[in-house]
Amino acid sequence: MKKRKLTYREAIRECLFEQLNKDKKVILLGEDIGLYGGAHRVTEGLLEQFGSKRIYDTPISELGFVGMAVGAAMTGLRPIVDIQFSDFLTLPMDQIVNQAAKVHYMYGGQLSVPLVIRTPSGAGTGAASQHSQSLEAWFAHVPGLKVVQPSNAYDAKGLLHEAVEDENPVIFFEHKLLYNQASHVPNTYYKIPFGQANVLQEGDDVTVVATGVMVSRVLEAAKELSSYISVEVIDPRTLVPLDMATIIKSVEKTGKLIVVHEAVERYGIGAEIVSQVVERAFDALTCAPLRLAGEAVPIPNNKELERFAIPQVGAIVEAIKSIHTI
Amino acid sequence: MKKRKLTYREAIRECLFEQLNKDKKVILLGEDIGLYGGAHRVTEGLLEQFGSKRIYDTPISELGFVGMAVGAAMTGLRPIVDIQFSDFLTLPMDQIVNQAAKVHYMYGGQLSVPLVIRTPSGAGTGAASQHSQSLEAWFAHVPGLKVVQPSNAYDAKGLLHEAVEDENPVIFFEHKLLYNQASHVPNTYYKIPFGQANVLQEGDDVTVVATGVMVSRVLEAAKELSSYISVEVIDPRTLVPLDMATIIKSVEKTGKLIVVHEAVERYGIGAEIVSQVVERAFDALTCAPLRLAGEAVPIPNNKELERFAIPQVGAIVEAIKSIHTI
Amino acid sequence: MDINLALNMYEMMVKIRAFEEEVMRSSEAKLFHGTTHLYIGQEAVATGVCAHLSDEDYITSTHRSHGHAIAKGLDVDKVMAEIFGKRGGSCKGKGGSMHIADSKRGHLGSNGVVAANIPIAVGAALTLKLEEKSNVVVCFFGDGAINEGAFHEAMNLAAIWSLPIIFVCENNGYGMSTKISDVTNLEQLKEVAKSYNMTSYAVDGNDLEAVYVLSDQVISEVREGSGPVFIESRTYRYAGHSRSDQQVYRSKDEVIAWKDRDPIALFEEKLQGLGVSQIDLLKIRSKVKENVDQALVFAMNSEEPSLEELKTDLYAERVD
Amino acid sequence: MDINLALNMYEMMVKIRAFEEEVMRSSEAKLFHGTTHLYIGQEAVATGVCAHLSDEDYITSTHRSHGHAIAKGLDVDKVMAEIFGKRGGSCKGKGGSMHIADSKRGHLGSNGVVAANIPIAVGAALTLKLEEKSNVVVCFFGDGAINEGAFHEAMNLAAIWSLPIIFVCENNGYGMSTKISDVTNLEQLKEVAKSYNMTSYAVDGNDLEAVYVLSDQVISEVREGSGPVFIESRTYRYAGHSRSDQQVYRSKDEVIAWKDRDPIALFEEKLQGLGVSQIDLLKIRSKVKENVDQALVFAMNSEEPSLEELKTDLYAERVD
Ligand SMILES: Cc1ncc(C[n+]2csc(CCOP(=O)(O)OP(=O)(O)O)c2C)c(N)n1
Ligand SMILES: Cc1ncc(C[n+]2csc(CCOP(=O)(O)OP(=O)(O)O)c2C)c(N)n1
Ligand SMILES: [Mg+2]
Ligand SMILES: [Mg+2]
Repeated sequence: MKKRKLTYREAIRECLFEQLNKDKKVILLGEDIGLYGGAHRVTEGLLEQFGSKRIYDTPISELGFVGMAVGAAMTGLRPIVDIQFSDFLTLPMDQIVNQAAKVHYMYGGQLSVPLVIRTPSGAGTGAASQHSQSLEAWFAHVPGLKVVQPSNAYDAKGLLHEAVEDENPVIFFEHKLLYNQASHVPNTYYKIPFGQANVLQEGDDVTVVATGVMVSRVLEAAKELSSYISVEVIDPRTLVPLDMATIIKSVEKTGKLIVVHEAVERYGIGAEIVSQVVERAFDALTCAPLRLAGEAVPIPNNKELERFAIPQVGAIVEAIKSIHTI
Repeated sequence: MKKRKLTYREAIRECLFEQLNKDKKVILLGEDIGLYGGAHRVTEGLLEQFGSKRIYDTPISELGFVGMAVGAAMTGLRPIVDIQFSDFLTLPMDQIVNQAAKVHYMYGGQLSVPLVIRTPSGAGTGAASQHSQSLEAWFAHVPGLKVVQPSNAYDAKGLLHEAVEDENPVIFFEHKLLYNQASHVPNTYYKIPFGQANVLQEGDDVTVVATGVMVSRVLEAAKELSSYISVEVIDPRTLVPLDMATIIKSVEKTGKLIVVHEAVERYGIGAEIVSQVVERAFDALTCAPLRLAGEAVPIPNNKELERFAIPQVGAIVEAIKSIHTI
Repeated sequence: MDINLALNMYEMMVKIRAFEEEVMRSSEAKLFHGTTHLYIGQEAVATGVCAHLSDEDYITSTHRSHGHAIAKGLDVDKVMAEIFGKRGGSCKGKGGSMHIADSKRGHLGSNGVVAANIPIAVGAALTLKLEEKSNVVVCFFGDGAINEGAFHEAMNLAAIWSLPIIFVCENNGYGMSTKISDVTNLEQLKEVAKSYNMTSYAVDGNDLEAVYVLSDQVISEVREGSGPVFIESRTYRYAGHSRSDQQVYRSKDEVIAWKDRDPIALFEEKLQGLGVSQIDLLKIRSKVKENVDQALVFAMNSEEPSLEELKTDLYAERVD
Repeated sequence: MDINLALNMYEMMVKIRAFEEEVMRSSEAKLFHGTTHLYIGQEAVATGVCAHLSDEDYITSTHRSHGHAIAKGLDVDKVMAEIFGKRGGSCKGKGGSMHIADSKRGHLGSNGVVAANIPIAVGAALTLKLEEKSNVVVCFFGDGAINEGAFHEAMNLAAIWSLPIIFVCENNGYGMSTKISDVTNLEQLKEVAKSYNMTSYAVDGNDLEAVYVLSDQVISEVREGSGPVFIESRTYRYAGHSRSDQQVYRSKDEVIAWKDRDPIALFEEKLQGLGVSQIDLLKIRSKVKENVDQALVFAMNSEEPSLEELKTDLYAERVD
């Protein structure tokens, strides 16, 4: 039996289709998501299928329509918002952080905000500093939000179903470089629970935790080294909630940890993972954990500089080798 | 000779006065900073002294006037912006992160943004979830910004002078609970360089790194324990640049590290400090470092819950005791 | 105007006034933690507008929240207890003065971020429209909010999608210390609605009857699908902006002139014209005074939340 | 209109057109990394406005940046090299197509965030006003930007402080795929200025002379202290929004109808009326073609930045 493959883009679209079909409360809001099919072609065809009462092409008013989505969610709808580039989350930040994240708590549990914000992050397209950032650490720092970062098509569909059915605001970080990556995706409805890391490859020598587009790069690096280093590769899938148990179990086995992410290393999510491992499995560590992540610079347009700003397979190989020989 | 004391508020005001006096390019922009003297009375008297060409009472348009300040800075002025509560940094986030932080880099070094954003963070006033956050980790994660967090009046004046004379965007986090705290402040002009941590108390047993209002709480805790635990207390003063050398030197002596901050622990600044110490001084550590920081909840209004959300002296004492006995 | 309705609205105004005066006293006596923004002087606006709303209609409100909450039907006990940060408060003491909500009364929350409640209100109106309800949303905000981008984006969204919402701008002349005329070139704030081709009105916000009559017409039209409407309601706050305000930015004379047009006093005159006696008014005032006294007692006696409650209500569970 | 001036402006328009056509070819041939937003069809706007500006006047620009940059006097070599991400680019290859600036030419930068350049432009105008200069700022943005809060906040700030700035809204009918008429209720975009009591005009953005004449008047007035002015310039982009656009949202007929009113062709007719020969025009076009060919060669030959440059230009040093 041949397994059906879908691209990451198609997997997300299929999930949106299934949700729109299943629950009348689900609506989509965003710029150019109708006829145009979204800046990254994810929502193609949905307007035609579900009509303009479910799919809203918005003005360029991120603060306004995210705020609307918060209000709609508080009153019973389940909006899914599309922000064309995650860099533009800077604009609706107040509605995400001071409103969506806090409504349930600050009003004493009376109201809730079942809202998903889908947005692509990451570099690699030459769009430079204002269209290439990875800002997930900000949202992971904010109580009341959940933060999801699918690294492949299968996860994207299952995690997005979970996100849409969650009663809380979820920031769902897609990655531009993944949209065309295909993998097996069941054509049935399924959910992947939040807070369950994915052990993509088991190994005994080094634990590598990676997120987003870095997951496939780490797998590639691990493959390259497979003849003499046995790498365990873990994708947390969700940053909030974060499945530390799986990571710690792995480090207790390997004694060595590397965290790889695309976002800037300084004050990035790797620091939290390293800190928790150190706090909870200090004695298991046989050497200092390592972080490999984005350089502390805006993403430049030049292709080589852009590549150089972000961990590539070669650097990951080197990092694994270096920690393995300690 | 008696040393002159000023409150943190007065020290900041004195610095603003000195800068306005010294450099015609310096202007102040913010809501109610003129006649009203600012929401926290920091700018009292400055409009009367410098007039409305230097001190601008703005409309409630944080994105607009921060953006203006960016443009003014790019063309030769040195604006100092007042944001009434740091929670409202959510609104001008785009101008801070996508513009101010990136202008110098993305335009290849031609233009610069000598801009200071002064804003009070922190809880303790019963103003609840939308007026009590500590969001410094976000800005510390963004290349191109500098991030300052003065913990006393002396530092506030010296660091603010440095900030205003810096050629780059600086986010200057004041703390509401410190405004009335007085300490010695010279009445002459002086600067404190960025990236120089302050060792407030030397000690041999435990290194405690603390920021903002936590510095005085840690000192109090250290005093309480002074008969049998010798605590070294370090205030980094600036998160970007971050003086890791001083922290690492201390940990090499004590072997034990606690980081205390008010902001939410999860994905907070403590994680970066712990990670860097682990990466650079793993062998010096005699036990796992500890973080003591804000709970992952919005700040509630109720006074006891609010206190409970944030490290207090008692909890700091316990943390030091517990790491000391490992 | 129906006399019972008039008396009910009178009661509402004096209830808000008495409540706020009690909050002011309690604040000065430091009986609770945190700042407050009092609605004294503006009572006719919330009263005249909310008189037309049911529990199935929504409002969103601002930092100056107590009047809106009470006018929308919230129990004064629960509002006072919330200001006191007590478990018996409408938000279990987590919200405090600036964050009052009551989902059972259609109150979607007051908000500490100027203008942030405006897009939220528009979103609620989208829900109503999608569900083909004849309910409406009323969004209260101050003159200062019209300079926030959130206001403009939300106005436009409501307008282009013709949503059932009434924007009520309470123009009390100032945002904190800042004269609205210093921060806008508009002659009348209601003109801002033109950019959205939205119907707009200005009304004397100290004249309860005028507010009531205009809201009656506007809210019925919006219920019938007219699309959004903007109302500028001109009024004044008597107290300082918040607890710490020294009021250097306005003259005593200005305050006195407005107090001469006190919304409650003006309406008392009207009621007397309708034959209501001083005694009847006094009865209402003492009843209300009792309510507020009770609210204070309720708030003071209400339990403190337990420390475990710090971590509850962070994430919602789905219930289908 | 002076004939030399007219010929200069003609040259500018055809230069922008030829440049953009070269960028389109290079993009299709994948000669550079990243997307682009072409200005073809809108050339008369930047040309007619910038004709009145000196290097001491400022502009800020958008994602659709090349035309503004060239009209403001940037060297085509440097603009092309920047699009190619090369060290010889105006921003050393760090900015790319959406981030072009030249401090020596008063170009404060094009911007990838819709409307973000508007408050920045207003800030530059504050500097000019404080320094009592007679220079002005021109802020270019699209129709889509008027729905961003940043636009409204910035308009208001410029208006209340009467700053020397001209807001040039290039209404090309669409923000990406979104018809402006679907996302605003304004009949004419210029009416949005009324909310700020700001003078505003609409002009045929395909008629270079009309743009030139209106800008002449407006910019002189602003130099003399009139305060800000808003110009809606109606025009059309021929190419897709960006490289990946399939243009499903508009009809071929619509595109053809606009091409019938091509700004360059219209101006050629005017020039011929003024006695300029086909040969003269051809000469200009070939000169320009050469410039652009050279720019391409320059860009292709320009060095790649060294990897060390990844970390330079992050923080500025103070120089007094
Ligand atoms: C975004 C934001 N900026 C600033 C503040 C601080 N602040 C609180 S109320 C207020 C003035 C609001 O004025 P207005 O909207 O007229 O309401 P009023 O207080 O007059 O009722 C300000 C500046 C805030 N809460 N939110
Ligand atoms: C804040 C923001 N939201 C969305 C985008 C994506 N985007 C880029 S250009 C564009 C359309 C802009 O339309 P308009 O302002 O009319 O300019 P035009 O492209 O027509 O020149 C959009 C939505 C962006 N760059 N910035
Ligand atoms: Mg007001
Ligand atoms: Mg357009």
